[in-house]
Amino acid sequence: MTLGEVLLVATLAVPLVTLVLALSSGSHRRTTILLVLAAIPALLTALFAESGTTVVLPQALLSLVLSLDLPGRLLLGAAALLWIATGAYAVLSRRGRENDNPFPIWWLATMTGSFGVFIVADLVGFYLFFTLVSLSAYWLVVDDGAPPAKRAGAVYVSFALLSEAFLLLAFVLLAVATRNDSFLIRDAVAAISTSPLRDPAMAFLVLGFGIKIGLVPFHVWMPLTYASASIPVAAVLSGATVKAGVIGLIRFLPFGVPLPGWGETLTALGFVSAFYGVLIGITQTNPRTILAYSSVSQMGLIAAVLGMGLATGNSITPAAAAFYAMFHILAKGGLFLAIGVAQKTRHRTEWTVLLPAAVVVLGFGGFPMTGGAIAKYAIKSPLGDGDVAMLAMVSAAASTLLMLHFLRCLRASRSHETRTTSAAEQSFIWLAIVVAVVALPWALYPAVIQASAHDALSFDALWKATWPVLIGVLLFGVLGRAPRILPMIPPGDIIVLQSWAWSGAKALGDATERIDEYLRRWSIAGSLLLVVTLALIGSFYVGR
Amino acid sequence: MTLILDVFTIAAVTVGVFFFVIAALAFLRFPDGLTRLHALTKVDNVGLGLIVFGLLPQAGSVMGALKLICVWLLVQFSGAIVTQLIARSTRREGQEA
Amino acid sequence: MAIMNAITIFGLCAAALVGLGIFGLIVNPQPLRKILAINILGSGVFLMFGVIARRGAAAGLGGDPVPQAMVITGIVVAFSATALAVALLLRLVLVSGAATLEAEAEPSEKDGR
Amino acid sequence: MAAAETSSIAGLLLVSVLILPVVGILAQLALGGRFLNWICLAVFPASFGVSAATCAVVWSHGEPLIYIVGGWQPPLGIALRADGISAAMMLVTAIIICAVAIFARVEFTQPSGAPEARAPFVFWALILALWSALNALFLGCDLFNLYVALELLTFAAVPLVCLKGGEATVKAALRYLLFALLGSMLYLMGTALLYGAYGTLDITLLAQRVHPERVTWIAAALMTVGLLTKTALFPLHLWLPPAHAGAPAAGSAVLSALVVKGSFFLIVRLWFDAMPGLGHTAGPQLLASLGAAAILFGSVMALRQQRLKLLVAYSTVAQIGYLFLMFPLAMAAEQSWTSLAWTGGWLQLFSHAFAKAAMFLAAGLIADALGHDRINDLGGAGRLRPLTFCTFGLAGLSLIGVPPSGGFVAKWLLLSASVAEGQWIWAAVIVVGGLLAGGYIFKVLGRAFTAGSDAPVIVTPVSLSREVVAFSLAVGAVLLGFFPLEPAEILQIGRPEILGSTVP
Amino acid sequence: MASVFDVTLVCLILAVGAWSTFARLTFSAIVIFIVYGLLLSLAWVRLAAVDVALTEAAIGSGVTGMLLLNAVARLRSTDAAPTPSRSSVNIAAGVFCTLITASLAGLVLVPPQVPVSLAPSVMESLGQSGLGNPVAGVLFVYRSLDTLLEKVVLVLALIAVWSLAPDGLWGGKPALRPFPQRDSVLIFLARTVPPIGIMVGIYMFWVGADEPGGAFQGGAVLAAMWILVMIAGLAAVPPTSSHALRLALIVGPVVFLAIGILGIFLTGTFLAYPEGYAKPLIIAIEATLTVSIGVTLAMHVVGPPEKEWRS
Repeated sequence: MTLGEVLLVATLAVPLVTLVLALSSGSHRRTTILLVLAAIPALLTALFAESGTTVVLPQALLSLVLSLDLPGRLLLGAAALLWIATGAYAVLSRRGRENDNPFPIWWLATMTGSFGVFIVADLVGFYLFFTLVSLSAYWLVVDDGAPPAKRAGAVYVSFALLSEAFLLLAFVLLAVATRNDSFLIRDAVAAISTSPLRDPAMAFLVLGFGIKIGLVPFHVWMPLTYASASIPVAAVLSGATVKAGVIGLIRFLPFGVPLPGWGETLTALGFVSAFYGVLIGITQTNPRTILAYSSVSQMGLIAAVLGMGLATGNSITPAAAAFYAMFHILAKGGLFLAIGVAQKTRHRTEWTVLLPAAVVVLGFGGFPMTGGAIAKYAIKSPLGDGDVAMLAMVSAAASTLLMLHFLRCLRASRSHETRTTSAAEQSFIWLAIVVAVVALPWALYPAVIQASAHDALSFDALWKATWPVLIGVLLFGVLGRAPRILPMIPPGDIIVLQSWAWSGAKALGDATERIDEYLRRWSIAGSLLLVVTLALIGSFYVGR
Repeated sequence: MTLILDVFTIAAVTVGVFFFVIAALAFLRFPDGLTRLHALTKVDNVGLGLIVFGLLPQAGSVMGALKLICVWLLVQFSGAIVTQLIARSTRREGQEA
Repeated sequence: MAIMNAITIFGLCAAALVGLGIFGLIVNPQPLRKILAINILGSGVFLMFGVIARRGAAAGLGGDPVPQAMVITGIVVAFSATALAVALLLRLVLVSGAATLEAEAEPSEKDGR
Repeated sequence: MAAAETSSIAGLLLVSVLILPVVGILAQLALGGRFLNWICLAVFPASFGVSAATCAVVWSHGEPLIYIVGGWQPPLGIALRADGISAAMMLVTAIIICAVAIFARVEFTQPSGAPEARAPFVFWALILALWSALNALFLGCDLFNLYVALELLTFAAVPLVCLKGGEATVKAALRYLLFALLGSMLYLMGTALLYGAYGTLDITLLAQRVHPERVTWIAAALMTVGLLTKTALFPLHLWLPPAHAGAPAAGSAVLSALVVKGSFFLIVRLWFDAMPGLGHTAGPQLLASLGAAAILFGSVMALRQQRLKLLVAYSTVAQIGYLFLMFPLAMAAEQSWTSLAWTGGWLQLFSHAFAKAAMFLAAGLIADALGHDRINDLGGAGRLRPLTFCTFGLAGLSLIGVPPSGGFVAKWLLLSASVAEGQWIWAAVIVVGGLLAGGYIFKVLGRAFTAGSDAPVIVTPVSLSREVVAFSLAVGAVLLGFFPLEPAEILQIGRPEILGSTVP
Repeated sequence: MASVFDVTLVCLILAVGAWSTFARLTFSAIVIFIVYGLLLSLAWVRLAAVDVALTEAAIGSGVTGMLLLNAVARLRSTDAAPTPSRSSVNIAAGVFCTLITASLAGLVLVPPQVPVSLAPSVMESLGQSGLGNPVAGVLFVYRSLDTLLEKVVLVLALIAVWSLAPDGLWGGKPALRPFPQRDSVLIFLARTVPPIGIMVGIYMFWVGADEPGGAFQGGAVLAAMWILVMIAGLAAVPPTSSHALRLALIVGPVVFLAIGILGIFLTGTFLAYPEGYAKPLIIAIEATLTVSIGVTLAMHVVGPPEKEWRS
């Protein structure tokens, strides 16, 4: 067993062991330092295990196949960093607070799922970890049991179950395409691209992962969930667990052979989400909801990148998308922590929070010299340079506008009670994340895209990066003058529309109950019995 | 010889059946419970007696004939007692109603 | 053409009794009448066994003994079913005061345990 | 026949599996209440051992075990036959009944010194009778012998429903009995017609003699509907919810997990063994559409229930629907037992048995602990009895079909079969069923693990040992999840002999 | 051509059956049901199944009739329920029932081409078992497992009936109310008929080996006599916890099972009788079965315990 394989297994084993330890020792009430340490092996795997190491677990463990490839490694590393940071933040903020809900258990379960999704290589394993990360996150969302959290949890779990239903169908189609002989994702994806079942499989894949990353019609759960969950949970949900959908798309879309049909639809969905997220985001005032809509927009951008890659059959799309997603993990998670830290800093020292936040925010717009710039430059090649690239530029401008709006709301929403107990350590975590957001992309760019970083510093690349930001700032200025013109839209926007769907469901339920009461009357049931007998006799005559 | 026995059997059985028909008619015609009961038991016993008597020669063996007679006796016996009981209970119900 | 001999007549009678039994069981609201209907249905089914036995008459026997043995077992089982149903009904009347099968109220709260 | 044609020592296992529980009942009547605990301690392990031994013999030989009772060959005498699926069913039955027995040991013990108490005496007699009837159903090879076993099963299940004697439970028991009797009479009529047409009631002989004609259709329809009333498939489910919700916890666990499956097992015997010709008709499609309706209707009703036990009972109505999806999918394949759907259907049956038994035991514990089982008032009860709600959750995972649980593997196999054969409608129904199941499971767990309006209070303390038993059953359902995702070898033992030669 | 008697008998049976189903009062329905049972035994005689005719008369209409009469007496208070209403559901049910009857009648009218029967194989190997009556042969030799299971069903049904008693009264006396007045006529009947009845019952069991008859029919007659004696008040109703009663209940199945297991040691197969000893063994089984069936049927009629009894 080489070092890589040991690390791979440890990535999952350590969190699970910690989980069992927490369960048995009864100390699962208090959040201990173990939460943070459990994520260390994942970080080490991302750093030291070389790509391509695969481990096949024995039959007793569902014969799972773990393997590490470049996109998986990037996302695993970033997710591990974020889990460590948010873990530390959670430990600090909950120190001493005797909490009833077994928070650490669900935290560790979600962490296992989140790491597992990145490194697993077989169908059943992927579905197992995907379910683990989706369903155990529900308990993190409803952790403090407040009514809005319960409602958000209910919406979250129904969408999670819906996405899993689609994925189950998709994976079965993939398995059937490979005639059930091998369950590896690689072989399944290769087989599906040529088999007649391709279109339904692609449809279910896009639907399933689309719900997970919040593409437009299915995005409603994101604002509700991120607004009502606690800060560390929201950070880790928006950062790491959403990426399960991204890695899913990266792994399951056949990038080898160009698929213009599906590619365009995915791109269209992506850009619709990108712009929709911004349009609704700027009408919000709660900084967390704004960040949620920024996630919808950014995920839409990544979907668009993947769509274009699929359409043109460009093989480096997975790496580019993973690189951008890595940036997004750290940036989005960091900003959520920023909200938490901002609420604790005193008025005088607010600049210690807002300045780094500004750096990260400009990164979203792709301002030169920020992490975001190099990330946007990386995804430039799959996007090509036609009108799609122009759309990407406009979306960069839009997200700059949204993030500046976020900054203003963050500054406005700071509560004035000055609890400074653990503020110092938490702000240290926040600053560490900011450093990572800026430095990491630049450091990893050569290794990921196999091209030197300095041509990203050429004059026209810099200019191409700055003019969208300038437009964004300009728009923000205009908007600042006339805030009244924007309508007030409740968070989760079309969830309000779905309330009539909910009443429809209730009516259906009442009707079912009346039918059941009718069917369970004795004379009706007896007659039905005879009807079934005659129907059976008739059915035997049919199709003989 | 068998002819005479057959004629005898047919005659006895028809008379027996005739008695049953009368009993049935009486049962429908009479007004209240007690008189119906009275008619039924008396006529049925005679009718049954005649039928059994008529069938005696047809019975295969002497044992068969004896069994027939036992059947008749048992019906007589239990019929009478049951009639007593029903009569008593209808009279008692008559008093209570 | 189907021969209308004695056995077939009893077969038709069995079929009719089965229909009558099921109708009585479905339609009659009183549980005791339902138990009665089940007995009539049972006798119809056993009569069908008898007809099949009679048609299988061979080797000097009036009828195939195997279905006849099944009918005897069936009658005893049907009796124990009737006995259990009657006991349940009497218990129901003792407990609820009314002999009806319609579940007006769902199991009430006190049966929540 | 190639099968081990023996009335050998191994064959005696089959007989002892039938006879041991009956000996238990007779001993109970003879010795009375004082020796009740001793009788149970003797009979339950012995029966478990014999069932496990039979299963081991059949699985290791790879051949069905046949025993000719009384020495007379089938057309005249009765044979007992243990093939792959009956061995598996016997093992599952033994495990669940012994687990429920351990669970019920606390509630139904005969207090030493006191005069013979009603509930313990009757409970143990009924459980033993249930066990013997189920084993007779799994081993029986003669349709009339199976009728008597069915009646034994019904007469043991009905009093179990009204063991607690409340008004609603007695009414539920009477409805259950009358409807089941109607079913039995129809089944018996079907047997009569088959005997009239083919001169035998032995399943293996019937398979060779049956050919598609009017008498076969009518007999098959009557027998199938008779068994459907006992399996409570969708339109005929009037008796199941109040009966299974009203029974004591241990009783409803056995009723939902095993009794309902006994009559389903007979339908499979009838369609796959005695009359494989039915596969070429539209019959399987009709059965599967009733199953689909059961899944959708049962799940929606379960979602709307206010009381936990009724929710679990309606969930049974829904989960039974999945079993019937096996018919069109397996019968479409040339050799029905090699198809994915055959293994998927049986795995669904086994995992549902474990999961539902665990769920009903958990529901019983919750009702005992909190004094009520209203779902809306479960707020925060998860903290008080974490292991019980964890059992409920684990069993729920198997019902939803989330890995690693038996339910998931079963759904995966059924989905693969329906996709491979292009019958997409069943795939859609399976997935929607899983969604709705997720709905009502999370409805309960959501309320249990989040703080409710008023903090719930423990009315009567519940011993940890009972919780551990329920938890072990739920773990059993999860362990089934480690089943490989391809047709299982052991479930195919003994199939070709019956169908190998003649598949009309 | 079917004989006139058969046609009239069938019409009579159908008429009485319909009358019993649609009678207004439940009490009259049950009395008519007993008449229906007797007519049915006539039909069985016409179908050349004398054993079954005896069983139908003894158990089908006799003991079941007693059971239903006892029940209707108890339910007298709730008897005034209306007759089935003419709602659309009932009409639909009627149509479906006629369809089912039509399909069954269709099958009856077309008898199978080659008459199929196991009678020859039964008769051919009946000689080994020394029994004369083929039905008894099938019941106790060829399909003995059925009979054993059916006995267990009977005993279990009794346990189920007893389980319906309230907790406190378990093991108490069943509440068969003896005939109220100290009436001489019934006591006279209860003194004179039982000896004859018991003799007839034992005769029926004894002759069952070679002629139509057998354990079930004999047991039913014995049960009837015991109930007659109990109703007349001459004998006390035994408490359900009495040891003697329980032993009598299970002596039949226990002996049957014991002989079955004996078969394993002597001939290697369960429920197989060693050469030459078949008849005595079967007679032993039938003797104990008659007692058990008699006691069980009586206990079924008498019902669950309803009175306190501290032995």
